[in-house]
Amino acid sequence: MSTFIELLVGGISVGAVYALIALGFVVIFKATEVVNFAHASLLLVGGFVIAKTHPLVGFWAALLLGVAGAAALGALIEFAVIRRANVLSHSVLAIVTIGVDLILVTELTRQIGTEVLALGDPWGSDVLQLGSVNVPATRIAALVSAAVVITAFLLAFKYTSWGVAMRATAEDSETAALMGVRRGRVSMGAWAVAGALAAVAALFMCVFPTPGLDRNVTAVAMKAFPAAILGGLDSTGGALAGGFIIGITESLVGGYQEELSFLGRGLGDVAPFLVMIIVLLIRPAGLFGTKELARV
Amino acid sequence: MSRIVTPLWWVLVAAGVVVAPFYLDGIWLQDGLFAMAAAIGAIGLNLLTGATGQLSMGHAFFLAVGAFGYVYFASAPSGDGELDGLGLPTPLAAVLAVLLAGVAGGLFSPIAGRLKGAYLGIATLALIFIGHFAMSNATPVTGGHNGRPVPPMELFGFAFTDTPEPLVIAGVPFGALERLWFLGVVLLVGAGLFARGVLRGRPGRAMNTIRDHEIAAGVMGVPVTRYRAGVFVLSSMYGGLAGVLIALVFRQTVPDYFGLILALSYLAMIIIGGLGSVAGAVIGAFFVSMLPSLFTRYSDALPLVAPTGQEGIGAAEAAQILYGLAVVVVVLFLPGGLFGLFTKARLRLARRSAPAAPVKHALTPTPETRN
Amino acid sequence: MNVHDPRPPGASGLSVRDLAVNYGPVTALRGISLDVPRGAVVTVLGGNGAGKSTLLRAVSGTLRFQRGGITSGEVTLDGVKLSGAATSAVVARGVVQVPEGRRVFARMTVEENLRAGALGARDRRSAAEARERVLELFPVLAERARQRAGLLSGGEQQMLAMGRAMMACPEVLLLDEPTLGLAPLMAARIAETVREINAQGTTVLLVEQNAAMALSLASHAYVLEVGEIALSGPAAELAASDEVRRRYLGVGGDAGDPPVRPDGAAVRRPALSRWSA
Amino acid sequence: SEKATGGGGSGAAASADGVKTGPGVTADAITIGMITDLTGPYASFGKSLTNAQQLYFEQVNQAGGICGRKLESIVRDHGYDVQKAVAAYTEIGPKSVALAHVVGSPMVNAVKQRIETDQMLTIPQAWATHLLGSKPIQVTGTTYDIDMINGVEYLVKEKGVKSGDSIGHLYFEGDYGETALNGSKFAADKLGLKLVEQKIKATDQDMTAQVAAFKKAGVKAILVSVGPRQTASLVGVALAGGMKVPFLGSNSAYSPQLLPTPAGPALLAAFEYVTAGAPMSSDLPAIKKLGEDYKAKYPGDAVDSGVSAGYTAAGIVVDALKKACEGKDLTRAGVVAAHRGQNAWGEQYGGVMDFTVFDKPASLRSYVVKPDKEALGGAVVVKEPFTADIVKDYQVPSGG
Amino acid sequence: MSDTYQPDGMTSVPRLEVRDVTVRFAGLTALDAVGFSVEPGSVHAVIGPNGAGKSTCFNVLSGVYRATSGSVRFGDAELTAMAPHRIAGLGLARTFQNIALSPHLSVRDNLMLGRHRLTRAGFVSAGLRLPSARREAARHNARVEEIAAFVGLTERLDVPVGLLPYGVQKRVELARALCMEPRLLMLDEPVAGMNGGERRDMAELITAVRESLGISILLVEHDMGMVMRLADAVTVLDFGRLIADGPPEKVQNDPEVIRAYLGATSETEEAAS
Ligand SMILES: Nc1ncnc2c1ncn2[C@@H]1O[C@H](COP(=O)(O)OP(=O)(O)OP(=O)(O)O)[C@@H](O)[C@H]1O
Ligand SMILES: Nc1ncnc2c1ncn2[C@@H]1O[C@H](COP(=O)(O)OP(=O)(O)OP(=O)(O)O)[C@@H](O)[C@H]1O
Ligand SMILES: [Mg+2]
Ligand SMILES: [Mg+2]
Repeated sequence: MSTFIELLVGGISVGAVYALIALGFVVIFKATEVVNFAHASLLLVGGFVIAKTHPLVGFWAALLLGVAGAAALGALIEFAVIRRANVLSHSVLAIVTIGVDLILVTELTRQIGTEVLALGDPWGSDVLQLGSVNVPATRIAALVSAAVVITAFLLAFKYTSWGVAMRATAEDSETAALMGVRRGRVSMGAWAVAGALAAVAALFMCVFPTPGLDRNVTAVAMKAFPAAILGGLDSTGGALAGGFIIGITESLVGGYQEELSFLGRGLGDVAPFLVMIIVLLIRPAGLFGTKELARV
Repeated sequence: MSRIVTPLWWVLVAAGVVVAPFYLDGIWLQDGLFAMAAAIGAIGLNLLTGATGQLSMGHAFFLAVGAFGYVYFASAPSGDGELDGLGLPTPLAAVLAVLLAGVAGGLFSPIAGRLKGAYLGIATLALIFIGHFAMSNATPVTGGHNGRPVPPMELFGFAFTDTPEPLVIAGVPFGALERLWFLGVVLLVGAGLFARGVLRGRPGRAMNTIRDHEIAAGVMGVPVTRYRAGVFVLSSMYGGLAGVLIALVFRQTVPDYFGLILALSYLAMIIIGGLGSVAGAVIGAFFVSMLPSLFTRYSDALPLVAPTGQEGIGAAEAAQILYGLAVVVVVLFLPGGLFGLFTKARLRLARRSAPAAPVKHALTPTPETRN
Repeated sequence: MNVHDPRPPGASGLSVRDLAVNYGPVTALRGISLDVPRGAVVTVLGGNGAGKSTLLRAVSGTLRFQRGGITSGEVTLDGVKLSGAATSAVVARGVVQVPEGRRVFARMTVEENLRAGALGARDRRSAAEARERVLELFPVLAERARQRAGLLSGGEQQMLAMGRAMMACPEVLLLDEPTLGLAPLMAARIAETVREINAQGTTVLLVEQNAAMALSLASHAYVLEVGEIALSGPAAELAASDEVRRRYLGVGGDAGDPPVRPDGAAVRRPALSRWSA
Repeated sequence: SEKATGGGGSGAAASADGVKTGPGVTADAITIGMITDLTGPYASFGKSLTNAQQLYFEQVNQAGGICGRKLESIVRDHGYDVQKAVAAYTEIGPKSVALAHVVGSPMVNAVKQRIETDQMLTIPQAWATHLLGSKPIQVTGTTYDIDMINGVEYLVKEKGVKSGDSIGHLYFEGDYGETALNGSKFAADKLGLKLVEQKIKATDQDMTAQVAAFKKAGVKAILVSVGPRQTASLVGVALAGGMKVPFLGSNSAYSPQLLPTPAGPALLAAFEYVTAGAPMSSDLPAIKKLGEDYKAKYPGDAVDSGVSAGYTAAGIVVDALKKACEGKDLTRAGVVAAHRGQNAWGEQYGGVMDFTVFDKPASLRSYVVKPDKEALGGAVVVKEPFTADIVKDYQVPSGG
Repeated sequence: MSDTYQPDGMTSVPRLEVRDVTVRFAGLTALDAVGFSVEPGSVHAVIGPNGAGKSTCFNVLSGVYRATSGSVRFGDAELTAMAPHRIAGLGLARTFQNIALSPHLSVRDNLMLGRHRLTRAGFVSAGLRLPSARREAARHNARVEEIAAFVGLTERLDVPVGLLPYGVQKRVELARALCMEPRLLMLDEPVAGMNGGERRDMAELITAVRESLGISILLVEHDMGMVMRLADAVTVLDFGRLIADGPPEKVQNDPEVIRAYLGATSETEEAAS
């Protein structure tokens, strides 16, 4: 039983990290209806800046720099690419972000080389004892950050005109412009925000219990895709739920690997995707996503 | 004027293709074969993503099904009982492998018929991971992580191998690559013509309308869900055929190869070449699959690219960056892809040579798939 | 009836001078000059593809979204140049357009659409007032406040588009076919609304296919044909013209009349037999 | 064309000095290929290998070359991509007499058939048993399973693990992990231990769930056959969670680059690994000299296990060539035959290898090594090479 | 137009019978027990204020929406449970209130799509270009050209639809529906966005269709002049309920219809004259 709880808690805490990444997808999807496959490179930049600057300026300042750097890169991608490709279908735009990702990840991994970079976080390998369960302090921090950030976004989308402007632009940028929305600012803002979120997510991805930032970090970002889809690509709360579901699934399937071995080895990696497929079969727009509307 | 030029052009291309194996080194033939296989796969993906507007990020899975399907059907079980196989005649095995890929696509049709856009894209991403899981667990079929050797194709007693008897034509030793070259050309031409027929015929129009206006398509009598699933199956079979050819060229299939990178490169191909057309897929496939080898081989002649083993941007990295860049540039500046550029240039040429001739309307073949 | 009767430049109001617009290689407008004095309702008539929407796009600065651009001439508001400014800057100066074809934000609710309209409003209080006025004018929007706009009927969407533009409390309202697809009663209501908005001081540039209605509202009218101004003059004068009546008013078109194409030529239609095969 | 003459084709010819030559050998040069990873996940390892081998060839050339010919190397990067590796083989294979290293067992597998057809002496930089059993392919030192058997016995003899205890094994899917698992399974069975397996993928980063599982099973020691990052996560999480057991890795589970990261202290505290090759800090004269030469030639580059591994492999190829030269047969088959004639090679590098059999590992002896911040290469010897008693009963599965 | 009009092949055009059709969306009844029938070969108009449920009715008839209850019979076939493509197969064709063409395809290809239900070529025969597929394509292409000529699109056949003006696109919509060789043609606001001249042209076209093909036409339109001129029968909806049904003259003077839809007088026209 205590193993189960430990796995559950572990899953929730990893889920928080996935949720942060998934939230980045969601923000961009809401603002531009583009699935951003370049999110991995935003993660990498955020982490890279933190890793390179913390010995010089200390962790918190480095974190700020990382957030700023990733936000700037996000804004740059929007400005240089997404904005200029406005006439194309969103599927094509998604493929463009793959191209962007390819460029950035190639260059960044070259920069990182084969090193494993430490991020200099204050939590180190501290572990909190919750009853019989051990939880790394970094994961508690991730959970708290995810909860705060996601609540903030839920509120922002609902109650500020920024949210309305963003969604209006996403749907029809020409008409949104007629409402006085500065299209560039809104979607650039969204990309910058997504970049900032990615930097925060990168932080939690690269601190204990993982050894540090290296070129393989981007692979983890893949798991945030089922998280985002499962919750519904346009749902902020869905990102959180999706993150948790993926985190817990992965943790349980990994932890009970022995017992599940009749299903084949390495199930932990496919389980998130299987869960996603099942959810999509029942709810094609994810758990909390809005159904695609159609009327003629 | 163009009535004479066009056939002439084709005759030249055909001649080039036939004499190529007599002059090109193995490595070029091999690159060419990889590109042909990629082109077949890309044509299939273009039917799905370009013409029907269904984003798929799992195309590599169907290549794997084709490749391993062929190996399984064609190989005899290994002596130590570790590897299974049916030992069927190789052409039959190839056909069955393609069908198997189609069946795999059909099994996915509850998803493929109902989802679209980003949701379908990411759902198909699951295929990559599920495929990897299956391949590394079904060891008797796939040989597990190491893959297994590919039995060479044998058509009417003619084997596509280096051995046994050295076949020498016009002083050139005809090994596996030289022989496969012609098989690849035949398969590619066949696959291309078939796809063109589909696109220009009744199914193509239905596919385009599903892409542009799903409801209208239904009301006009197109069974949308069934068509979507059908195109997915067809595109899977193209993937399967590409997989068979790749297996034959590799001579050893390895599960790792059929990963996400491969799937994404297929998307890059159809974007770079031009969405929705057969020629676009072929051009894109050659571009993406030849680029890295060109860079590697000519790295010393290229500025900014460091020769293997030296500091700086390596050939592989440069190729990665360039093809990422190509995707971006094409989308931003060449909405019809390289093929669009080509048609535009031809139009301009035609206009120049015959200024009086009425110019046909050229709408760039970029699909507007916002719905 | 004057073919050209430009008002003296520098007058207050919206003024278009020698405007030419291209979409890539296609020229959509050339040599257009027209004036909308402050407080007036001016209408632009014309067949399909004459360039009416293009004209409004040129004013509100949305041509670039359609890959078009102004090649010569300019648009000014109260003597200050508008053309070349970003759309948001044009909105900031109180010029708001109701685009052709409704263009509601289909995935957002009615309420959110109205809020989006208020993004261009200059202060919060006036937005609240505007909202009240809109809901009073189109009660159905209040009933459907939480419905997704994409699910509204065609006419309801048209009302929403109109209401949305009014949320910004515009000084100059550009209307592109506001009665398209509206029931007669509702079309009359829209006409009434335009009149009312105008009475409260809003300047209106109205593009309309329903020429009868448009001419009854406007003080001045222009007729566009293939990108150029073919006729212009006081609305009443144009309404009386036989040419306009025949081409745009749809009156006197009995079933027995030979059908007329937009270019005025009679059509000779081949017969269609039933398909047998 | 060059092609029509069969340029560099397969037929052997005798050159002016009476030495039979084939592809890769001309009157004045011998070309040796390397198919390596310079841009993929094993880039630093690939770089060290390449550097070390080029250093070796340079030294041979300075000493006059082989058979009056200079050694030339031709390097291709596959970035850990199978297709690129196959392309690389197609390109440089016809021009090379041997492959001084190929990184990655999937890559070797992909071209295995051709290596056999071509009789191309090839030194893979991977230690899976699947690579055994092929005449031209020479796996150096032990395979992962032998290391694990030696390691488990070491745990029992020196780390307090007793019969009846459980031990854990964390391993990668694929050749590497599965070869190691074969060894640990055998040893656990022989020594009365219960083995708890956890399989992961190379992309997994966070070992929390695996630690929980090991903890649940109450393991007394953990074997680690994964990548360095996963090792760091595993050891870090376990120690932080109060799990104080010894960790014993395969030689690919460790990299000195981990020491400056937050995982460093945990690794220093509880981790050791088993390897056939002497660490760079060893005081064997040959290794010491290599360290100095390497630092002189590549002052900026880190020294890791790739340096000695590459250097040793280069030595194997060069010695095979030398012996082949003595036999006046520098064809590929001649080189392979010459190579297979040696039964005690490499004393100076700390391990003796027998090349005459090729369905068994060339050596059964392993070092136990542990991380060390100060040492060259980041590791020092804990236990000199030894062979476990139970190894003699072990039937090595080979790839055939 | 009189009610006695008898098209030659009338037997093949069945009656459309809508009975008690109710459509509910979350919290909204778009159609409330609506029933009417369309006599073979007649032009039947459905009018009503915006949001009355006219398009919803079309959507039910064409299978885009599923009725919550009620039945729609076309001859012997019950339509309410059928998928859109099956309904199309019975010979019901429609145009859309908002244009729903493929902008990148040529007019010809858009029209050929209308032939989908009448043609057979599948992936295999189209891909292999079997003689049967080619013959089929040629035969139907000829018919497409005939219909294009009838609608006045001959010169535009090879132009991508997206480049055409709105009014022409509306005609392409009609032509595409005609290409389905329908037995019942449903037109949703065919003249919206057109000026007087263009409206007359379209009205004439609809008359010609009915005269030469003898098919039933169901028409939704806000242009009362046109409705009065073309329709044999008119059904009036308001808030999803049927408020009047009958010949145009009768409906036009129904006080309920005047209150809900027409307004006291058509004041705009008065003002203009
Ligand atoms: N985005 C565009 N790209 C190219 N040409 C365009 C574009 N939009 C309009 N046009 C062309 O410009 C001309 C004027 O179009 P516009 O939409 O302004 O006409 P309109 O008078 O508003 O017609 P309608 O009554 O149909 O709305 C037409 O010939 C049209 O084909
Ligand atoms: N899919 C849907 N979901 C929810 N409500 C819908 C849906 N489709 C239509 N409605 C609602 O049903 C009512 C009837 O709509 P419908 O489109 O049939 O009106 P209409 O009579 O065609 O009006 P118009 O003349 O304005 O086009 C409207 O209030 C609309 O908002
Ligand atoms: Mg217009
Ligand atoms: Mg309607």
